[in-house]
Amino acid sequence: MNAVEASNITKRFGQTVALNDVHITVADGETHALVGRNGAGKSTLVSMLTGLNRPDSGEITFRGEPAPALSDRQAWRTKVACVYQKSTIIPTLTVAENLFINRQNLDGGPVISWSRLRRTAGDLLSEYGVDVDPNTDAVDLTVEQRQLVEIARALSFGAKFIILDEPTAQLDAPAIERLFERMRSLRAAGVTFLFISHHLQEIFEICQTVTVFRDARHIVTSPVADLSKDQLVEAMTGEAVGLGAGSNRPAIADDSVLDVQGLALGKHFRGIDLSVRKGEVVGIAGSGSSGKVELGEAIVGLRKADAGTVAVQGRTLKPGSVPAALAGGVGFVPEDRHKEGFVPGMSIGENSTFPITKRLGRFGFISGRKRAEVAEKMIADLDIKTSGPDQDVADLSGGNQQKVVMARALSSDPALLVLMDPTAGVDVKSKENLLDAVDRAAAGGAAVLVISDELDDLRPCDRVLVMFHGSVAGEFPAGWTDNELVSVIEGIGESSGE
Amino acid sequence: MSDVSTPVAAAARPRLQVARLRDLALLPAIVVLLIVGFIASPIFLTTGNLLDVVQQQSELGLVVLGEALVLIIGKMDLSLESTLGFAPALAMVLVLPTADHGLGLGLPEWTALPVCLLAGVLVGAINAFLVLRLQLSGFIITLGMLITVRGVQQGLTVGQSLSASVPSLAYLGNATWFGLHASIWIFLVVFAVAIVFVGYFRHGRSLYAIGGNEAAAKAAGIRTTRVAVVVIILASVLAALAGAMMYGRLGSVSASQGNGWIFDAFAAAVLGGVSLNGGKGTLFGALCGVLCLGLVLNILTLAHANPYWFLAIRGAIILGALVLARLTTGKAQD
Amino acid sequence: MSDVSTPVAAAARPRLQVARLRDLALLPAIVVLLIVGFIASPIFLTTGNLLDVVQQQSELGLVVLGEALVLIIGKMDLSLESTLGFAPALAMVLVLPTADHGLGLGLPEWTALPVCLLAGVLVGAINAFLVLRLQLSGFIITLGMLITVRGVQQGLTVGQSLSASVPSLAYLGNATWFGLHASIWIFLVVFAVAIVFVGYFRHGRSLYAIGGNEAAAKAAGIRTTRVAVVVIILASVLAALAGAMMYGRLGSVSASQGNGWIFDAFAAAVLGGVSLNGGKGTLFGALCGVLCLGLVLNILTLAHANPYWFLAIRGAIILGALVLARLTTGKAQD
Amino acid sequence: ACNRGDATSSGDSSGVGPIGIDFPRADSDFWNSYNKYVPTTAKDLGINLMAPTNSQNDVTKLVANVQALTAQGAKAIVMAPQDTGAIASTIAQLNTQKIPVVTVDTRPDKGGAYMVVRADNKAYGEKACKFLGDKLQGKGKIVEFEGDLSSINGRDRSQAFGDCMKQNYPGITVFAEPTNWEGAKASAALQTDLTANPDINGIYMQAGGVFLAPTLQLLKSTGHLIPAGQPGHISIISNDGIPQEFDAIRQGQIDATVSQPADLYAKWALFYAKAAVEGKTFKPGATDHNSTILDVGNGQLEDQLPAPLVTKDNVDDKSLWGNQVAK
Ligand SMILES: Nc1ncnc2c1ncn2[C@@H]1O[C@H](COP(=O)(O)OP(=O)(O)OP(=O)(O)O)[C@@H](O)[C@H]1O
Ligand SMILES: Nc1ncnc2c1ncn2[C@@H]1O[C@H](COP(=O)(O)OP(=O)(O)OP(=O)(O)O)[C@@H](O)[C@H]1O
Ligand SMILES: [Mg+2]
Ligand SMILES: [Mg+2]
Repeated sequence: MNAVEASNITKRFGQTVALNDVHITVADGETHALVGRNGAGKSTLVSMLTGLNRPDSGEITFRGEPAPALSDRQAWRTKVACVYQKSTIIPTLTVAENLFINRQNLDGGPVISWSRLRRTAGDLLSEYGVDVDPNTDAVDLTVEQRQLVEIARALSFGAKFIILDEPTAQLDAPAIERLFERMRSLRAAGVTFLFISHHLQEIFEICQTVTVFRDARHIVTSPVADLSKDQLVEAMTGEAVGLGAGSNRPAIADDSVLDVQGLALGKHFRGIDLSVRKGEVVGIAGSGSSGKVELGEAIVGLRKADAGTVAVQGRTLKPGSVPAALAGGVGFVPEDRHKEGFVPGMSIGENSTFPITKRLGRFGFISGRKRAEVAEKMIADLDIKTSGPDQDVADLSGGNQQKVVMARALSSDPALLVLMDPTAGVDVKSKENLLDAVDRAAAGGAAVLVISDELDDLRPCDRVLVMFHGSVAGEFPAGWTDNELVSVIEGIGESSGE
Repeated sequence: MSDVSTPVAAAARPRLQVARLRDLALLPAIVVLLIVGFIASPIFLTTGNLLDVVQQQSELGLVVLGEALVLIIGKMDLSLESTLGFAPALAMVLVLPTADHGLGLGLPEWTALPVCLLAGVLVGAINAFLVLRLQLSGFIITLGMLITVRGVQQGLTVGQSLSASVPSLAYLGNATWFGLHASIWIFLVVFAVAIVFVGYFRHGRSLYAIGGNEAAAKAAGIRTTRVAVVVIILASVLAALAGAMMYGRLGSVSASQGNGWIFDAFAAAVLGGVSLNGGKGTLFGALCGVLCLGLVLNILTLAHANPYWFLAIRGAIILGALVLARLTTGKAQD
Repeated sequence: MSDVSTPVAAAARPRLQVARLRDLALLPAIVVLLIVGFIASPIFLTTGNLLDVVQQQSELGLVVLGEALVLIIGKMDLSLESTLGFAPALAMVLVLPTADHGLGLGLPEWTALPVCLLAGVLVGAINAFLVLRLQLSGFIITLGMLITVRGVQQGLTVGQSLSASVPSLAYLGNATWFGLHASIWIFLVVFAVAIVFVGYFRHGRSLYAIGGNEAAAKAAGIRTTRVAVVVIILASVLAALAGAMMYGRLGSVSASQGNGWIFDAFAAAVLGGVSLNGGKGTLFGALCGVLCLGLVLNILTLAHANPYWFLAIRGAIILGALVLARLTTGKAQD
Repeated sequence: ACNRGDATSSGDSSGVGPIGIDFPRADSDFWNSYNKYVPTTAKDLGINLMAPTNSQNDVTKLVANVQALTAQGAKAIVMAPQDTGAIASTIAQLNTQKIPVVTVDTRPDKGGAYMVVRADNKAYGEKACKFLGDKLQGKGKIVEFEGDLSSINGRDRSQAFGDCMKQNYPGITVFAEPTNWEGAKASAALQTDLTANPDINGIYMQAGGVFLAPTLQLLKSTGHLIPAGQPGHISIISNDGIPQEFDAIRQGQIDATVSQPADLYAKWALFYAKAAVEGKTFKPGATDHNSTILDVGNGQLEDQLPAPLVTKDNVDDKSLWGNQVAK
């Protein structure tokens, strides 16, 4: 019996064909991976499989029965639960209520008992190791917490078929491991998963079957064991694999670009000293609560540090001022692209050139032609999948949106590039593109700070600092092994640097 | 973006209280008003006067309740102020003879109240159709409806006040139940029911979900369109009911009944913490907002504020209450 | 690039045009209005009449421009309608002798226009402080300011219309430049400058970024607070300028000047495609909205519509224009 | 606000009363004049007048104000309800409390007032119609600025003017323009009408305080402001009787106005309120002040004050209230 079978699915959005006659079959009890590059149509398929959208043509059956009517949400929920790529948390409600949205009356009675709801929510959260107070307003959650709440909610339905659309993109390693344990035990209990991720090692870790989409078409479905990683990447990109070609940057110069001294911010971090030289790529790793993102935000002016200084190219930056940082030669990719990365409703061209509008014309005038030139170059450099610089960023797939954010950071040819989780939600090929861009920037003389717990992001770094509970707990020169890094990230390992 | 290290579950009690503070943001302002009122006039703190205030606010209260519900689902309805006059006026022209400025259709007198409420359903349904089905901007559509509905009333009544007696329509506005005006009972009971409904019932909570994130609410299985239709119609019906009560209290329906009320309705709701962006604020807050506005007016009247500076003082007090609420709760508003 | 399914860059041109369609959404409605107007009266399509319409809309136009800018950055300002009366009234009481209902301070006559504009700066600065610094809800704060500012005008003028002559203040409203009313020139030139500014200039574009996603705008290095302060003050100054022009055109400033205008201002802006949620809509659209409202009124006047049904017809036409714009562009609104 | 326990502020606290008064609005010239006459007149009459309230043209505020005034011990109430229907139950209630009511300017639809003090608004419309009709010799085109269609006074004037025109001067075309008492709306309508009909030769404005300045300004800028007596002059009649209208009459810019007696409104309203407290009664018939008390039905008495037509001939008459206020 198949948990779900979709055949001949086609879906268009205006001129874009998001799915072109694709099919997928997920067998009962398996964990099935769906992979493909950004914009391949994965999330679109998910919206069909969960009844949010109707395919233009095609047929979906669950365990042999035709899919319910689109309006019958209750029926859909009994068939499939889902963690969507786009947040479905309601920011104005508490975490507890979000967990039990539209089923707050836990006992089935007409009246909601809030104390019971809170208790049950607390239990559920601790069961999944989510350290969040159920009474918090969801708007106050961090990206990671929000993701964990979504996962806990989806798993709590007791559905036999669960779809996870890039659940791990914003989780740190221990959280991912907890999620996988959870998934394994649920699978043992007979639950079927459709799992979407751009982290291919995760596919090999927990999935039995994999389906690859490329350019809105179905390419292959195969047992994971029968595919090598290279074959998988080839199926996704349509090209023979040439990935991982090591970088050959020129030697690092001596003059330091970034100098951070005694930087401290509340309970997030304290006493941070750091310097990055011209052409050097430095990674900062750490778990979600290590303070690494806050450090990055303090450096680029998104937060105002309580103490300490940040200097770029010898000039001290005004604390808490992004314009000062940009003027001082900083370019950056913020952690949450939806919140701080781009302005929906505006074009790719405009979004990617905000920091350099001064250069696009005189007296504040912006030459549309120059802007289009710059944007087209960036679209080509970063391989952004779009119809052109005038397309609205809001219409791009998640990974392509991330590339626009990167383009914005690179636009000003910054002396210092600060990247926070730069490859979240980006497909393998695009990840290579982004990391190549980082490489090129470093080769061109920029100092780069990569803040991430994605080991792939950190691999090209000349050295990696690990933060733990607000301080630097270790430093590793290039050539570290995954194990030693991860153990320090989790606060159990020896630091080699100190 | 905030702290990663959120306090753990043990801190639940105090946290809850902070979250609730916003609903109570107006209480300090109300206390200040009560003190000022007491200083301004010995009459102020008498039961009689305070009941007068509640009665005077009862019709606005129902409109505010309707508006607050619509705001919570993330829409808005400006046309409520016109419905307040249109609904009872339509009911009256249908039952009244031409001599009393009616249309002389000879509908039986008892139909007046049902027709009045149906008029509310009608206006609400048109709003819902245009806003939800055609997906037009709620602001501009209901502004257009505000003008149109008032215009239709003016056209139907040829600009006349309708002051003939229609007892069935007037009943709710001038009856006395258990020693209190019926309008006071209706106002408070309807509010209490609504507070409990949106606080403790699944369907009530779905209003917040829709206003907070409509796509997410839909994904959670809430029939967002259906709920929105019901809320928009309900708000119109509440305004129609308020219109009938107003007719009962004042004895006539003028062609400008409700003129300018939408400002007060929004002011009361937003003062009480309901957000124009949807998903936020409580009906208890809205209730406080209504009472607050009523007290301000009552105090200014009792204190015989200079008529020429009356408006300025009133505006300044509203601004002051907002700043006070902001400073006491420390929460930003929207 | 390996994509297959996406349209290639050659398709950029048509895409652009589709995106712009929304700005032109009102053009079909305007065409229909022109045809209807031509049928209603042979005078309608004469230059004289159309220039009349433009002149009559010039003051509203400036207020709409201000409101549209404020809406684009995602805020709103209701108090513009009061500033329209307050600013010129303040200027007049400061320069007029007590016999003309002034304060008799004896300020020189030429200071009237600068004082009027400064009054705009003042109101805007208070709004900006309360909304941006204290982070209070823009809607309710500016509603409070609407009441307060009008109240202060009423208090200062003791409710009187000021009809004394202050030539410097009246100049812009009744002068003629190159054979056309100065107000027409001011209206069109200010709009043209603004359209070019927000369309093609760095600081202008930043308004859309702020309204679209303030956090992202900040992260892109835009000084969001500073820009917002400037826009909010500018809107008030435009309203003050419109007030001075209105004084020049009407020869007096009444205590209720601008009363109810904010509805028209919002209607024009939103009709023209400006979103209440910020970040969306063009000033050209807003301009079309202003002209549309003016044409409706003009046609109804020329056709001598039944005064009692005037309002209803006007409302119905606005609703019709909205539905037409929706159907012709196929775009949902907000 | 520290006048605790002292609701009276003007007049003579040992005088008759206390008498409560509500002002209908504070943003029109006519009512402003009335508002200013009230306290001085009260002093003259020896009335203990409570501080006035203001209902801003909103009947619900008026009702609330009346409740507050009675709670503070008013023995009689003077009001000017602009919505004459919606005040019925309030007046009925005051009657059960034995608090007499004097209404000014408007007559409650259901009666019940101790006395109504007003000038006949229908007469305004008729006077204006007759004056313009005769002036234009029954031919031409007239623009009429109608007040708010939902206000009784505006409607009375519109109806009387319209009916009279239809009956007596069928050769005159009337363009009735709804203005909502807004000068800007009137100006725009007049501009449009003048463009469409350059031969317009008469204007009737229902409130000089609102429409005078915008009309003159527009006529000036379109070259239509031609003094009376010269060819091309547009005959204009106004209602209100404010000083600015008198100036305009003197300069020949407008032809006439009907003087709505703000001073007499204040004087006789307070007079009757005082009489009511003292328990006096009145009968229909002529009065000693050049007016008539009528029984307008159901025993409702109404003192109809004279509303003289003011033209160039009598514009300097000292007894007109418009000549008594400092401009
Ligand atoms: N609502 C929409 N309107 C217009 N185009 C859309 C819409 N949703 C998706 N698309 C387009 O459909 C295509 C498929 O998008 P989809 O989100 O399914 O990609 P994806 O495979 O999930 O990519 P990612 O890995 O980046 O999440 C993209 O080109 C996207 O731009
Ligand atoms: N987690 C929450 N999210 C949203 N609203 C809440 C939450 N907790 C409480 N409330 C609000 O607080 C009000 C009262 O909550 P309270 O916790 O006192 O419920 P209760 O009826 O006392 O429950 P119980 O009797 O089971 O303890 C309700 O109106 C509800 O809307
Ligand atoms: Mg996706
Ligand atoms: Mg409890």
